[in-house]
Amino acid sequence: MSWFIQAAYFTAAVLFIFGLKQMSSPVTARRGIIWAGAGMVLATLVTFVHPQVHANYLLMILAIGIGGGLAWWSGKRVAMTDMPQMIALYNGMGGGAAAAIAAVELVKGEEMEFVVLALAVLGALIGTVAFSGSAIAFGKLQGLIRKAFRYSGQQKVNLVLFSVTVLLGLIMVISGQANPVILTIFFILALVIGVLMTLPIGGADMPVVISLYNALTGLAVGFEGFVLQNPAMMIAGIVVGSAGTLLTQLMAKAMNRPISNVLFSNFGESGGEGQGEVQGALKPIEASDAGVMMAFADKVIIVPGYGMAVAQAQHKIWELTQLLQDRGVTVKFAIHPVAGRMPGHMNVLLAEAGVPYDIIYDLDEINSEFPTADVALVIGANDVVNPDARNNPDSPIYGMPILNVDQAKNVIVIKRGKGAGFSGIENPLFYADNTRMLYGDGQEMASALISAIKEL
Amino acid sequence: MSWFIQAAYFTAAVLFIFGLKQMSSPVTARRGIIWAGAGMVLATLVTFVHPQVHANYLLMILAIGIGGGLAWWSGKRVAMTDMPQMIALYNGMGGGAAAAIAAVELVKGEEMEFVVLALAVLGALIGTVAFSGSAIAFGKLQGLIRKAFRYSGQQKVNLVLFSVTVLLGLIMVISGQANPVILTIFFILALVIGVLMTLPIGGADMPVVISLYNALTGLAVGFEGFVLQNPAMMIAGIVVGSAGTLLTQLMAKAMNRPISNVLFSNFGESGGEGQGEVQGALKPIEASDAGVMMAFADKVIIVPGYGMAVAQAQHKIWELTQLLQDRGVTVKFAIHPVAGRMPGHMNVLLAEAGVPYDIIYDLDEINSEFPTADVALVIGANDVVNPDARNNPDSPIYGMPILNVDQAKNVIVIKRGKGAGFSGIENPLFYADNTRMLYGDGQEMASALISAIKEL
Amino acid sequence: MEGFVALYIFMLAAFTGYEVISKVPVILHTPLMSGSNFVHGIVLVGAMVALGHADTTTEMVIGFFAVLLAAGNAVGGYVVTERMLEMFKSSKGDKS
Amino acid sequence: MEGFVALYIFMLAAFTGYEVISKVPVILHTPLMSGSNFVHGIVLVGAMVALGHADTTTEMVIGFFAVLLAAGNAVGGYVVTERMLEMFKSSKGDKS
Amino acid sequence: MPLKVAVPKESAAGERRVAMEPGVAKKLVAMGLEVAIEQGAGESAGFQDSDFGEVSIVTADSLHDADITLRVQVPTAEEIDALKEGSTLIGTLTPFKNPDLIARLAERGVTSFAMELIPRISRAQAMDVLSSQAAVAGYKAAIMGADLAPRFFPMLTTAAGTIRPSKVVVIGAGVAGLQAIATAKRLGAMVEGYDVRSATKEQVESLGARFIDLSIKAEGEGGYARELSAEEKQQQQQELAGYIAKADVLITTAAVPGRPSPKIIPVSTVEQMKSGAILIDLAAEGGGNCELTQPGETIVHGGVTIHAPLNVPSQVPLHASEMYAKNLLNFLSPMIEEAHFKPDWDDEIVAGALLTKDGQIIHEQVKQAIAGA
Amino acid sequence: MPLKVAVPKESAAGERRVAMEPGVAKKLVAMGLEVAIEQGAGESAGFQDSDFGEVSIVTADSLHDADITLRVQVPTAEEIDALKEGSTLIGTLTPFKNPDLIARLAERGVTSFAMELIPRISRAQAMDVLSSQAAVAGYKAAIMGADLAPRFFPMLTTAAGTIRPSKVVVIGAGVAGLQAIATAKRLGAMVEGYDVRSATKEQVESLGARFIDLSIKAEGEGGYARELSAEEKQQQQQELAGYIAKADVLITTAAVPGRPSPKIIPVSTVEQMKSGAILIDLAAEGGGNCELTQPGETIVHGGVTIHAPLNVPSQVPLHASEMYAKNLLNFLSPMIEEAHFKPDWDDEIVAGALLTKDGQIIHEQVKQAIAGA
Ligand SMILES: NC(=O)c1ccc[n+]([C@@H]2O[C@H](COP(=O)([O-])OP(=O)(O)OC[C@H]3O[C@@H](n4cnc5c(N)ncnc54)[C@H](OP(=O)(O)O)[C@@H]3O)[C@@H](O)[C@H]2O)c1
Ligand SMILES: NC(=O)c1ccc[n+]([C@@H]2O[C@H](COP(=O)([O-])OP(=O)(O)OC[C@H]3O[C@@H](n4cnc5c(N)ncnc54)[C@H](OP(=O)(O)O)[C@@H]3O)[C@@H](O)[C@H]2O)c1
Ligand SMILES: NC(=O)c1ccc[n+]([C@@H]2O[C@H](COP(=O)([O-])OP(=O)(O)OC[C@H]3O[C@@H](n4cnc5c(N)ncnc54)[C@H](O)[C@@H]3O)[C@@H](O)[C@H]2O)c1
Ligand SMILES: NC(=O)c1ccc[n+]([C@@H]2O[C@H](COP(=O)([O-])OP(=O)(O)OC[C@H]3O[C@@H](n4cnc5c(N)ncnc54)[C@H](O)[C@@H]3O)[C@@H](O)[C@H]2O)c1
Repeated sequence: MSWFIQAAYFTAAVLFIFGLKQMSSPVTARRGIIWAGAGMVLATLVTFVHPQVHANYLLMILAIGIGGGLAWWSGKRVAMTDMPQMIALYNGMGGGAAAAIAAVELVKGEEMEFVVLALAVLGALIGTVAFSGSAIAFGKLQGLIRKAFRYSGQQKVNLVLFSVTVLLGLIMVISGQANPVILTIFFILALVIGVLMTLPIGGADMPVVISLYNALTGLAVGFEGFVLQNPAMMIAGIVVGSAGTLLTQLMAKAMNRPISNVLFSNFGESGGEGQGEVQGALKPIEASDAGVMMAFADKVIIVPGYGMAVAQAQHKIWELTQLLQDRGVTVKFAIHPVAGRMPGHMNVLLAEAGVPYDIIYDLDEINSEFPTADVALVIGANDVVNPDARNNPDSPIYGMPILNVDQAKNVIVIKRGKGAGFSGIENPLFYADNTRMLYGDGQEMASALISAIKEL
Repeated sequence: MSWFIQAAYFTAAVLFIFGLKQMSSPVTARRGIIWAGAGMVLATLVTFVHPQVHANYLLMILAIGIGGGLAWWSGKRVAMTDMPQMIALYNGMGGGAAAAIAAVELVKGEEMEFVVLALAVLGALIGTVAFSGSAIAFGKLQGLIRKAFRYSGQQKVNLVLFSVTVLLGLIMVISGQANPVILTIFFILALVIGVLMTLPIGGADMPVVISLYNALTGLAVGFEGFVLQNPAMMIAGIVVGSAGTLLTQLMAKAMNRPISNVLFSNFGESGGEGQGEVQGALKPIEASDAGVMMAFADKVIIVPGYGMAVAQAQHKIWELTQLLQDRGVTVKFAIHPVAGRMPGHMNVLLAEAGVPYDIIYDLDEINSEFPTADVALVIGANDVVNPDARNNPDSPIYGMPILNVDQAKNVIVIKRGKGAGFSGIENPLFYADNTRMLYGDGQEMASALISAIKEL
Repeated sequence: MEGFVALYIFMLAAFTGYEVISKVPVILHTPLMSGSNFVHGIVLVGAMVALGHADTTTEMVIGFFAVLLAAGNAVGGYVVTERMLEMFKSSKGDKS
Repeated sequence: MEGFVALYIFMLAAFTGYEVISKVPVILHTPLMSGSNFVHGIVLVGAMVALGHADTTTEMVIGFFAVLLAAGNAVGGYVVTERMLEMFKSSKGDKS
Repeated sequence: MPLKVAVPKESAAGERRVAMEPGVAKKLVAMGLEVAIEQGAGESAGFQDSDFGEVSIVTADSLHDADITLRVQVPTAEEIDALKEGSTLIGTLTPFKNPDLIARLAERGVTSFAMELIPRISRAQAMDVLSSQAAVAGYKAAIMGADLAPRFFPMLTTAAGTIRPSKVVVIGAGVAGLQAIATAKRLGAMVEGYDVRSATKEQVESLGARFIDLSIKAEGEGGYARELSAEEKQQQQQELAGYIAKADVLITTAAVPGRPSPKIIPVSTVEQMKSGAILIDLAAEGGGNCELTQPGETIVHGGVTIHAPLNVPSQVPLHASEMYAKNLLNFLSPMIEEAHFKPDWDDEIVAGALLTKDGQIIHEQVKQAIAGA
Repeated sequence: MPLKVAVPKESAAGERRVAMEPGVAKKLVAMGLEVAIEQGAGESAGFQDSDFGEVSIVTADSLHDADITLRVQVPTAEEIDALKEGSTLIGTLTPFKNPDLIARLAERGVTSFAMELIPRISRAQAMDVLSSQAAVAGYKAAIMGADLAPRFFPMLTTAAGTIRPSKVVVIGAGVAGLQAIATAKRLGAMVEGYDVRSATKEQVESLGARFIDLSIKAEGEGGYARELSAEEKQQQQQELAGYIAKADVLITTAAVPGRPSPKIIPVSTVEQMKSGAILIDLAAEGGGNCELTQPGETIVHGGVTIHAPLNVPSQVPLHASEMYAKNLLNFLSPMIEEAHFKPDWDDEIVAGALLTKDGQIIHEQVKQAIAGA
């Protein structure tokens, strides 16, 4: 390879690494994808003059045009909420490509070193599984495949299939060549494994699984990079493989489930919850997420209730407020007339924390402002933000004026669990589409929000 | 090289990286050095059976015994305060070793690839400079070399010398072989450069310079690793080179001087300050440092004064206190009878922040406790902790009872600058050996301490 | 490239990948997944090489699909990531 | 090892070194400097190789010094670092 | 002719409140009512006649033709006689204390509502005068305690020694008790609270005060306290005495709906208290929580001052009136439809507060009480 | 025979403090002195005779042979005559107000010290009765303000509407003023402070209150305020009036050492104030800061209550006595050497406070004042 091509690949690899690094902070994320994009363009262009590339230019351009064009078109028009399945789709395509590269090299039947052959076969297996698995993930999320496909002994069948496939791979590696029949069976089995692994999984676990396939595709790409002696592929693939693995773990952790749980025994068991979400379920949120949401908001309204008093979270909440104010966010406190357990309960606490009077508003003053608030942060309030008081004539609190928190663009509710308020009734606010539950003690969660924002 | 040796080197490299990673957090630092040590032992043992090693075993063991023995002995008995110069010494030895390796290889005169030769020469240059430079640094810090050696045109002479040396190196690289005479001159010049670069530098800048030489040695080692095709050396060397460079920058930043400043124009100009320290100067400290100090203390006494009131830092101080308490640190507040500007000034503020009464002590109750405190944190107090009131009969505040903060093991003083207290007089506490100044607004510094401790 | 060098590169790249991600807020999980999905779109380069030296029709067909899929990965990954990261555009983001 | 592979290793190792250090409290600056000083004591391995295949007396003398110095670097670096890190021994350190 | 709402000057001795405030007057006018206020009615509360804006300020005599009369306290017999037949009277009419006056209201054909009888359901919180006036009383009790005590409430480290914070104990953590706790806490005292209802533990702690956890629990119906049995009382007194002995200021607010105040502090406990200690008995209205309490008086017993003020809200007349008037407004406005008085008689709030109508005493318990009397 | 220290019951009208407290008594005994306290001397401050422990409790007559007499206020002529010749008297003797009594002390051959004349240097802070009693007065002023006001101090959002916080303005941010600011702030009021000394801006803000920044600055010697010129006064009054008009409670503490209190609040300003507003004039002792102030009285002018209490520290007698007694102890102890009274007459503190000795009036200014009178 010429010095020039090598240097270009090297640059691309560096750009990818820095791009990914920047993507891991909200402040620089946008710059990150642009850097990585530049690396990609550079690497692609340079490949046209790669010494091994000597034919099929037209086909190549055609394929890039079709594949890229369709992807562009679909990527541009997909709704924000459908992003996960698109990621699955594109990821599967990458896995497929890696597998196809392996196929070409294996079909070619050129002599390969033992290690290289092994990597080629391994990459083929992983890439194919990621391909078919991602396709199924796409299908399920997109609603094309609806039924959760489950039967007893599933795990065992998968294990047998997997063993056979690995065995076939071993045969090829040890024999030093890829018998076309074995190769075909090998690929078919790998496709089936991907399908069978993914079919039983429910909607809630999908993001984790997609992330896993993403890491696998990265690995496959890295392995094929070794096969093709292409360092840009090698490095980008491995970096993604490693980063993706960590990310999968983090995502599983954020869902409060050990990764093994997601991966094996409970695969798919929470499918029901996934469905529930659509009808309005309690949707938990991480403090770090909630923190970013508020940090990038223009206007935040904080609604404290009895729970803030119980948690003695007033000082933290004020610190949070100051942090947000420092970032230019407008923060207002909305005090309901009967929040807490005595008249003026919230006032006493906010005054103790040093919240100035001029950002404290009562119900009449603030209620019209909720629709313009990006985030309403409800901390330990319940009855006073219960829309049933407005909407449900059968409710025991019907007729009580409430803070119209539900009209804010996003609602974050801090409470410890499913505890009811003073009146002991359910609160539909918590099930609303725009509501996320931040479970935990008020003071601890306020601290967590503070840390999250400080980290930005 | 056998599979076995390769694997051992690989393991050593991994251990080094993880060791360094652990060393960058106070919690795991001790484990880190042990991991790295294990890597070192492994790599060293395995080298005895390295295929290229086929002679001089006795010499080798002798050299290791002498070098290692002396280093062990000196490392064990050196006083804590003399650590920096020991690091310089050992670092210089590493640089010398790298240069010596290059010398052996160059003297051998075996055919080398262009790149390899270039790396060998570069490593030789860098290693030699680090060697002689570190030796001078050691000499100066140890007090062996006392005079700051400076003359006009210093920079120019260094530049000329450097150019000549590089030229000689180029000649060798381009000619593809190392003429013994040129090689000798090359090494001598490199030694001289190290000496001349380091001589004019004053004590205060030394740590930064040592860190720089440390990074350089790392680089040299890495380069020689390429020459010897030894991946453990390669990776360890480059990792240290890169980490050392960052560290040098961080250290320069912590001293509030741009690195270029330390390296060129002002090299040595702050020598005077270095001397001043000995007689008792204002010694600044970083919040992160102060935070760690308190986090690992058993007992911290906080002494608030008027400055805490001005900064309205009481809430942050209470948060800091809680953080420390969570870590098992005993925290007490010491309130001087006339702290602030009205009777009970501090009480009002601490009560506002919610500090419970039972950790608030007055002068009579707490004064005997200072000698047992690991850290006394003075925030915005001045007159009430002025030892002159006790020691200096000429002082206008002589006879006023004071808090004996100076008897604590470490004192951290938060104030904005050199502002005097109510009485307008100097405070010798700030110049005491065990005092460190944390300059900045009380509230901001308290926040910074909080962040520092949270990061642990 | 000899096996051990490959191993070193693998180790270092894996470490790099891990470190780069290690402190990422939950809100970035999905964009980051998408972004890394885009990065392995570099498989396009490999696919182009595979197609570029494909000789038989089988090879060419497989190679064609490889490039098609890889291009989809790269382009789709970029577009989707870019769109997701739109939301961090706010000028306020640059403050801290 | 070909040049570009070396460059890749260089780049990745440098990146790794940088990332590993990037968030270190000031109090650890000196111990960390000392610790990395110890790590480049690995030059001992190179010095041993150099001495181990030294043939002429000159080579042997230089090689001998190389090993001597390198051993000093490694051992001294370890001892000093270890002593400095003593102060983080407190059992409380393990809490957070 | 629009509905005429009258607000007379309160005639009860020592009553400084008034059943109107400028903001509420404005809202009533906006609802199409005619509002007439007696000259100088607001003066003792800190309102000047001119503060009321567009409202007509009239002499007492010109109020007799009003359709709705708003008062703080129950009117005297003469005042009742001056009310227009068929008109409406709203106030804290304390029917169980003044059965004869209620009977007279019925006779006069006046429709009357007692604000304090409004059921304490969520929807009625905005009309709950018990809560609003108890909040005032609780705040004031803490201020009185600070004023009467010979000591500082907060801790103070000064050149002349360190002043230890006062210890304030609050018994009965209802609306008033919690407010007293919060206020004493603000002033820097070390506050402990006690109540028989176990839900109050969390509430007391939510104000940053300590809860005194005795073995006595006495939850009654609907979250209110029930009366204690004799043994329970005995035990409570004993356990409490230890805490009370350490108090510098003791504020008692314990009450059981519809019963005389429980006597929680026997003479023996008072005698264990420090000299210079202060006892503020907010329960004086119901007889007081201390055996020595003489409602309306301040006595000193062995160095302990026992202050048992009556009608405490009237001592913070401006804000107490403001809250009371808002309660009235919230009660009245649903009954006004296009400037006409059209109550929904079936509504549980209206029904709960209604005393007399069409010449009859409607309220069941009141009727029984009057029959019994 | 040990030195005998006597503490009589205060005879001045309304004085509830006492010049001793148990802790100080214990320390004096530990120093080898004999301490005798008049029966019931501490009662009005909240101390029982029994609280004083080992100290002898005696009748007034048994105090006449004391070597050192400690008092809060200056004794009456008869009390002076009863003092032993050559004995020592320490108290706040207000020599400029009672020149004749001082002359009498000199005649009787009593060595006397006026605590309030101790120079206000750093070392003497622990003996500074002006500071300690001003701290008490400032605290109490805020409590009195809260007690007299017809409103809540803090903000309160309740079902019966939102109560806006009271606005408290404090004029004169010396020791008392700052303490009043802190206390009102604690109670939740919105507090503004004003003083002519510019250093007070930071001090007021350090308590979380707002500083009223007028164009008048008047730093005098040693950081104390100087008297203002006529124009300055005029301007100050005008600029302040706007702020005062918005105040619910106004606390004035302005004083200039050795001069009558500055009249900062003219009648016109009072007339601009809200009805129901309260003015607490802590400067009453020196004539008051308000033109309408009648020292010792409470008057109402156009809805504004002007309360001008005298001897405010005596209203928090227990802690005020405690601090005063500690001030005395800190002053006395350096003068006691092995249970003998051996003052260092050259010490600036001793010299500064000394009024009479060996039959002479020593204090220069006092001598002049008496000569002038
Ligand atoms: N203000 C008054 O004068 C007064 C007087 C009496 C009654 N009330 C009544 O009290 C109610 C007040 O409403 P509100 O919204 O303030 O409170 P709420 O309806 O009682 O709800 C409080 C919520 O806070 C949560 N919580 C409790 N402790 C917490 C902690 N440590 N950290 C985080 N969350 C915690 C609880 O959920 P989890 O258990 O799941 O955490 C609960 O759902 C109204 O119904 C009102 O009528 C008011
Ligand atoms: N308590 C009383 O009753 C009373 C009354 C009158 C006078 N005094 C006198 O006041 C003094 C009190 O002593 P003290 O030790 O409390 O205070 P101090 O001696 O006045 O010292 C305050 C220190 O705080 C620093 N500071 C000011 N603002 C700050 C901020 N925003 N952040 C951080 N630091 C800040 C200042 O240094 P920088 O400017 O460098 O930051 C200053 O050195 C005594 O001399 C006492 O005699 C007391
Ligand atoms: N549902 C609503 O909207 C609403 C409205 C107002 C009040 N409330 C509830 O009602 C509770 C009581 O209200 P209140 O303040 O009018 O009560 P209250 O004035 O009747 O009684 C005061 C307190 O005294 C306590 N007490 C009674 N006997 C006692 C004894 N022997 N020892 C100690 N304490 C004793 C009671 O538990 C009560 O907390 C409030 O705390 C609140 O939770 C509810
Ligand atoms: N050095 C020490 O140790 C020490 C001890 C005690 C007090 N001091 C200082 O002395 C200051 C004053 O002490 P004080 O409280 O006894 O003062 P004070 O009682 O004499 O006066 C009270 C306040 O009134 C202010 N004032 C005077 N004329 C005014 C006017 N026309 N308008 C507005 N304000 C006016 C004064 O500036 C002063 O702050 C204290 O604040 C303190 O800083 C110092």
